[in-house]
Amino acid sequence: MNHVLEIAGLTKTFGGLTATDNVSLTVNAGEIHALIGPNGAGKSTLINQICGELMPNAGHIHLAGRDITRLPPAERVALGLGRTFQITSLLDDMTVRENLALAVQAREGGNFRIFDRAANRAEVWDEVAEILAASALGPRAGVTVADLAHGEKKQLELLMALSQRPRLLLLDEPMAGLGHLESQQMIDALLAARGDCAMLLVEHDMDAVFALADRVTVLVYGRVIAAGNADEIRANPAVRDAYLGEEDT
Amino acid sequence: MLSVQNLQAGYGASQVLFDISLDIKDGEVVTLMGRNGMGKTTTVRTIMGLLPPKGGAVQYDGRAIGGLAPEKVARLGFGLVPEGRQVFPTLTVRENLVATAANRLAAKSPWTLARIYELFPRLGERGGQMAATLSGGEQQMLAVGRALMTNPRLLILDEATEGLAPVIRSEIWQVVEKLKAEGQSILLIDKTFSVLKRLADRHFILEKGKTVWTGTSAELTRDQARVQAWVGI
Amino acid sequence: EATKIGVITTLSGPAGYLGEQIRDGLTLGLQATGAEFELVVEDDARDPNTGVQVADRMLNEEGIKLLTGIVFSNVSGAVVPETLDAGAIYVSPNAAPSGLAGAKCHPNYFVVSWQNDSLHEASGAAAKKLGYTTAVALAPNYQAGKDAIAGFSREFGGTVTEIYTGVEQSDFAGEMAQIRNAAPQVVFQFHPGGQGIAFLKQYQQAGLLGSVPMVLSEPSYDGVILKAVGPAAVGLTGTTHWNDDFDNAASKAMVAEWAAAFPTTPLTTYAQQAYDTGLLIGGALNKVGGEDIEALQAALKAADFASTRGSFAFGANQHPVQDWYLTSIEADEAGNPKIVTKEKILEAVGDVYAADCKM
Amino acid sequence: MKREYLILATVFLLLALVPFLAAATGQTSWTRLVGQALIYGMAAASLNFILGYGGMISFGHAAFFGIGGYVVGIMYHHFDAGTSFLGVIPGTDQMLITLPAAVLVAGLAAALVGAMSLRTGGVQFIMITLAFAQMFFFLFISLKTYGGEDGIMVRRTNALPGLDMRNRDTLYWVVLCFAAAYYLFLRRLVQSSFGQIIAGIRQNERRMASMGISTFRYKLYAFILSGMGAGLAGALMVNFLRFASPDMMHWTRSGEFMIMVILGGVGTLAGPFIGAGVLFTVETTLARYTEHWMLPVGILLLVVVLTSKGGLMALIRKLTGGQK
Amino acid sequence: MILLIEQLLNGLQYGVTLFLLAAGLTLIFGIMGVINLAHGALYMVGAFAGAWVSIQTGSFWAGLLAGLVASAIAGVLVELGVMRRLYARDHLDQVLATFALILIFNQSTVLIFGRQPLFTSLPEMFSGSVEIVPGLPYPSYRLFVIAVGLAVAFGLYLLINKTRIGMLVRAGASNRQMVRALGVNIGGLYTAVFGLGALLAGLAGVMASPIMSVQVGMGDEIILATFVVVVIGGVGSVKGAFVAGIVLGMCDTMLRAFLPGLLQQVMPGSEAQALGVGISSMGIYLMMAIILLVRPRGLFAAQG
Ligand SMILES: Nc1ncnc2c1ncn2[C@@H]1O[C@H](COP(=O)(O)OP(=O)(O)OP(=O)(O)O)[C@@H](O)[C@H]1O
Ligand SMILES: Nc1ncnc2c1ncn2[C@@H]1O[C@H](COP(=O)(O)OP(=O)(O)OP(=O)(O)O)[C@@H](O)[C@H]1O
Ligand SMILES: [Mg+2]
Ligand SMILES: [Mg+2]
Repeated sequence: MNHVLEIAGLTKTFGGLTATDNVSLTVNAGEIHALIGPNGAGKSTLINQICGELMPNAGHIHLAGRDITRLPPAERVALGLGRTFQITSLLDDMTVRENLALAVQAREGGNFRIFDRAANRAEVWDEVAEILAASALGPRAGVTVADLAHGEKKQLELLMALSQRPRLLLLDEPMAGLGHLESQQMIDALLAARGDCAMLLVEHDMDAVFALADRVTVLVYGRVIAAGNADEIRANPAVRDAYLGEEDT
Repeated sequence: MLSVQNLQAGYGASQVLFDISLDIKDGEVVTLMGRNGMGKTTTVRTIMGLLPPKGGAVQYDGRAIGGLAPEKVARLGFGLVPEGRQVFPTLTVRENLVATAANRLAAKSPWTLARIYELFPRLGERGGQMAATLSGGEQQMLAVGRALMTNPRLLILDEATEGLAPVIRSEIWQVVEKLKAEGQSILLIDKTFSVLKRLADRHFILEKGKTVWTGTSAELTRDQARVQAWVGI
Repeated sequence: EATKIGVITTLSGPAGYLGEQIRDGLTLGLQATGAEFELVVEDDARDPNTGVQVADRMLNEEGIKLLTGIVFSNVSGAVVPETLDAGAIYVSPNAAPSGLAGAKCHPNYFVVSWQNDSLHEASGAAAKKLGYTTAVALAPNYQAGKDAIAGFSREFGGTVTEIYTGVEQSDFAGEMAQIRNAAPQVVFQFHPGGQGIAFLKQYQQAGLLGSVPMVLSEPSYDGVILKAVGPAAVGLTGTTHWNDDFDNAASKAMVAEWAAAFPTTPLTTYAQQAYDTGLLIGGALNKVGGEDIEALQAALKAADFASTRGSFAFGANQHPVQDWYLTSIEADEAGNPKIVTKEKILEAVGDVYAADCKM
Repeated sequence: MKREYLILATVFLLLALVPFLAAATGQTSWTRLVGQALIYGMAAASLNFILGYGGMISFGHAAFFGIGGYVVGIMYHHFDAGTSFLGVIPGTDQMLITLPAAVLVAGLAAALVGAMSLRTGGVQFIMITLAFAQMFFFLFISLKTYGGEDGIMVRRTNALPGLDMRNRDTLYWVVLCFAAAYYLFLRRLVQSSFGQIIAGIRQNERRMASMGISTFRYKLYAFILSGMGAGLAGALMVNFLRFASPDMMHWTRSGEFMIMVILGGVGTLAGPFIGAGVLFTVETTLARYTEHWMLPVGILLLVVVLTSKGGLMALIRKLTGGQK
Repeated sequence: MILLIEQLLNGLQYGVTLFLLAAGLTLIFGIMGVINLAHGALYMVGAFAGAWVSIQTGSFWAGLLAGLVASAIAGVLVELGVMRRLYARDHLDQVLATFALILIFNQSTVLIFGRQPLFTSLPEMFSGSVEIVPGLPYPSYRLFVIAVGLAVAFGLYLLINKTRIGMLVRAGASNRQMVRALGVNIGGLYTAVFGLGALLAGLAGVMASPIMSVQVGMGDEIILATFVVVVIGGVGSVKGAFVAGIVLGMCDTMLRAFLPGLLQQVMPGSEAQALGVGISSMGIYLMMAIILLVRPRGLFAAQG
């Protein structure tokens, strides 16, 4: 039972379309598990089921041994689930610092207090300062999120997710839209975080996947067609055929 | 066909483009390269009339088109595949393709629904589905198809392969190659340096809102070291 | 020196025409007495807050001691106490909420119009007099509507099928079907303003006008309603405390003055009530010759004026004691409806609340 | 920071002086006008908390305003008649009892409405809150005991120990104190931990949920707090006007609150008060000069929306150079 | 039985009137993303223009034409002068602006036509009644209203779902700039759609004028029910507006007609009456609340 995440027989249909078809996989503690597959294979759908935005038609999800299949999203978070979004999703009118503070505050609790001053919660702001100091975003702390560059937003998303101190982090295409430099920074950030939590990584950037993943699961048309370590997957003809093609990067 | 001189633009008070110059000839494939946030998308938006230029000139066949309304620019023969796809979520795939379809420049073999479905079979399978429920990659194909259906003289692809599976990515590159072979002019923005170098005739590199380097693919190879610093490899 | 009179009335919204009638009737009435006056007219937008705000300014800033004009009882419920507390006088040309008619009556509060209940009792009496024994009674589902049906039933005595309509309803097709189904000898309905217009039009369009007679109380068939409804009103029976064919000098004078001043606007009972209010106030001002509130109060109480309705007196609660008449709506030469007075059906009636008033 | 306190204190002082200024200039009705604007400002500010800070556009806010008012009206009615509500709760005219009761009852009503409405969002939320408000409206219109559509007269303002509440200036100052206290409360509220969470939910509910915030509970709590504020304002209004009627909860009243918020500036603390004040002053002033005052008011509102983004507060900020 | 048929027809007729108004509103409100509180004012403009012209000319049909033209012109002017600047703005700004428009329209009507309601009569052709089943004469004008409503419904269905104009309007609702960047002049399109919505409101106004009271503020009363229809149907869905309009019209009429009778079985007459009507008045709101609790986005919510 050292699986952080265990998914068994997860099935989700939209009308006649089966987006995830009897998917089973596990993520071990401290592991980065990559989920790859062609567009429309059902990766985001799977992530959304794990975090509770979609309800599966069948199957089970266990987080650290607890059945969370029917729990509302907020309770899953309390049990240690964090995520980033495929399309960045932040609080656009607030600054980087405020975004982080809210994330920390959400974790710390005491959120029904109406007579305190959020600005005076030292435990929150100290932690935010710490996080920022350790991150490349430090100098941008006072910038409003709407004015951030794309890569910076992605970085911030990651920081916010990590500040929840999750056991398992769901990452939906963290490299999307990033240039080489930014991708490399993101990879470094993820590698640095890998000690703290397990990750389920959805990504199309194969360089990143192969640099990061301990194990890879390949999803095609909602089904798992292969699973294994990076080399096995790279060598798998079915995967090459359905997904990798003749890489010419 | 298109020439941009010393273009300046920005969002509200903040200026993003300071000095952009580029030009595209008929049948040419050119690229715009640069790290994140250097102003590639902003350049495209300004050319398309989605942002008002603050200075400089945009000329199309010798005619100044800077500051024209976007629909007028588009009608001149610009087909945009925008960053972030921006398909119409409440329309079906088919409707997305036909709603704005046109053949204003009377292309001899215009794009049709059938030809698009042939190019992207996945879209054919999803023809009746709302675009909002497509996967990211499917939406990207739709955005390309939608732009092609306006039969543009200049096709602008802003990060058209973002978020696509490697197979699809190569498919798109094949499509671009095919289009190029047919004589389609294309303005390409992408991250995949090696492909761009192979596909395109000429390149423009942006750094902080300025064009800092211009040249052919051959020159690019020669200047690789400097260029890679700008592009961030 | 001219006495300032504050007129707070509803001039905006669908009911705006009522305020207009009151303002114009009041002006003519006051002019007829030759008193020196100056009207300060302001819209209450049918909102108690606005009404009180206006009253406050009139009473405390402009030093006005005499207010009138309110159309709706929810506005007067807020404005009247305010006025009385300021030691001023309020004379109502229309609204007469029961809350102010009984135990809470006040020496400085006068009503020239009528109290709701008596109005509909007259219709009940008329229906009875015409020999009907079964009726369908319709009114909106709020207090005044319920009072209307209760008042009607009290004097009618026969079997009454009650139908309540929605407060903002304007399509009565369903009710028409119910009436046809119930097949009563007579229909009584109380729907003032726009609702009344819609009801009468639809009554005719449903083919009921020729087959089932209808009795109405005066707010449901005023001149403006009849004008908007057109020939569809011909053949109805109404009850009223005044009509433009009354054979007394005051009424005749008023009709003539109105026709001269507003040739295209019908003269309604709202304007007539306001005209009477004008006569009453003007007469009292002439008698007192100034703004002495106590003297003015006494002069008003005496009700010493020639009312357009013939006989007029105040009861114990300073609400009118008056006669009620049966009218029928007939076609004039052009086929348009006109109201013709038939007979007196109730004589010198006051209201039930007067008994509770200890002044 | 210091400057803000200075401005607040100045404004409070100026407002406190209104009765004297009014008396000195002979414009005594200004006391009532300002008092009314303060009360409406409170109601609008309470709406603004969910609307501007929480992103919940409620079109039924007048219901809570009316319910708060009716609590005062009904308690006075029973006090006056010597009867008791439902045969158990005796009436009273003590403000120290009626106001908390009004706040409580309005809060309960808001809990009920919120629990059902908050399952929807966007336009549907606007309409469903309206629907509940309409139901309350029709309910109160048919309550014969409490005057039906004619409303309840409250012959005497509620008593407050040690004060002569029949003195209109005293009443005004009491209202001013409540308004000031409420302003400070709201100011605290939006800066509190809870206020931050609410602001986060407005900007991105999905993100907040992904951080473990069960947004429904927070929104409901905000909705209840806001309903209580409206109830307080309603209770004060009935004391001020000495009258409660179903008009208080007509849908146009909800609209009016919304107009005040938008006019003043959505998501600002002072905006709703400024909006209420300006709307009242303009309406009252114009109504003195023309029966057709609605036309210029309409044109004025239109000009304000078309020319300023963010209402009067944005305009003020622009004029004073960014500061509040 | 006859009573039931008659009430069903009444419900249908009320339903299509609601639909005429709601169709225009849902087009503007749902598809163009604009909250137009002044839609009721356009209904009033149609009714007043129609009534006035038919009084002057004595012809209902001339009035109908005038009402349509006037409301469409008013709609186009509003779009060009006001709404155009508000598309990119917050919903709340739209609320304030269109509220201001209501004040302006109402008071202008008072200035032009005075405060008194206008009189209109039925067109000669439809002044009689038709015996649908033996013993049930039904006003032919109401049948005419039903027919017009159904025809409009069908026409709109085709326009929205089968034409490119419909697609473009829907596309523009979600991403105006992108539609423009693909070469479509969306400004003109929106003006036309707004005009069409106004025209439909005007049509409803003219159709209602011989039955109801043509008076200032008549639009403010009906606008709430219209919004309810739009929301129940699902914002932006003309089909939804149609279904919701009919359902609501039917329910409203049936509740009013039969609920008091049913209640009378269990309680005394007049109380049953009052309670029955009380419930029916709240009926449409109650229904909306229930429907939204089950389907939070309405019956035929657009995707996305
Ligand atoms: N709400 C929905 N209704 C109908 N179909 C849907 C819905 N959501 C997703 N789908 C379909 O389910 C399939 C899986 O979508 P999903 O977004 O999970 O793909 P993905 O693997 O994340 O792809 P990508 O890599 O392109 O993001 C797609 O074909 C998509 O069209
Ligand atoms: N809508 C906007 N408002 C304000 N600033 C913006 C906006 N869009 C972009 N920017 C800023 O303009 C600059 C240039 O952005 P642009 O999107 O043109 O870059 P890019 O070269 O396309 O980058 P990428 O590779 O990430 O797509 C960035 O600093 C960005 O933060
Ligand atoms: Mg995905
Ligand atoms: Mg870009």
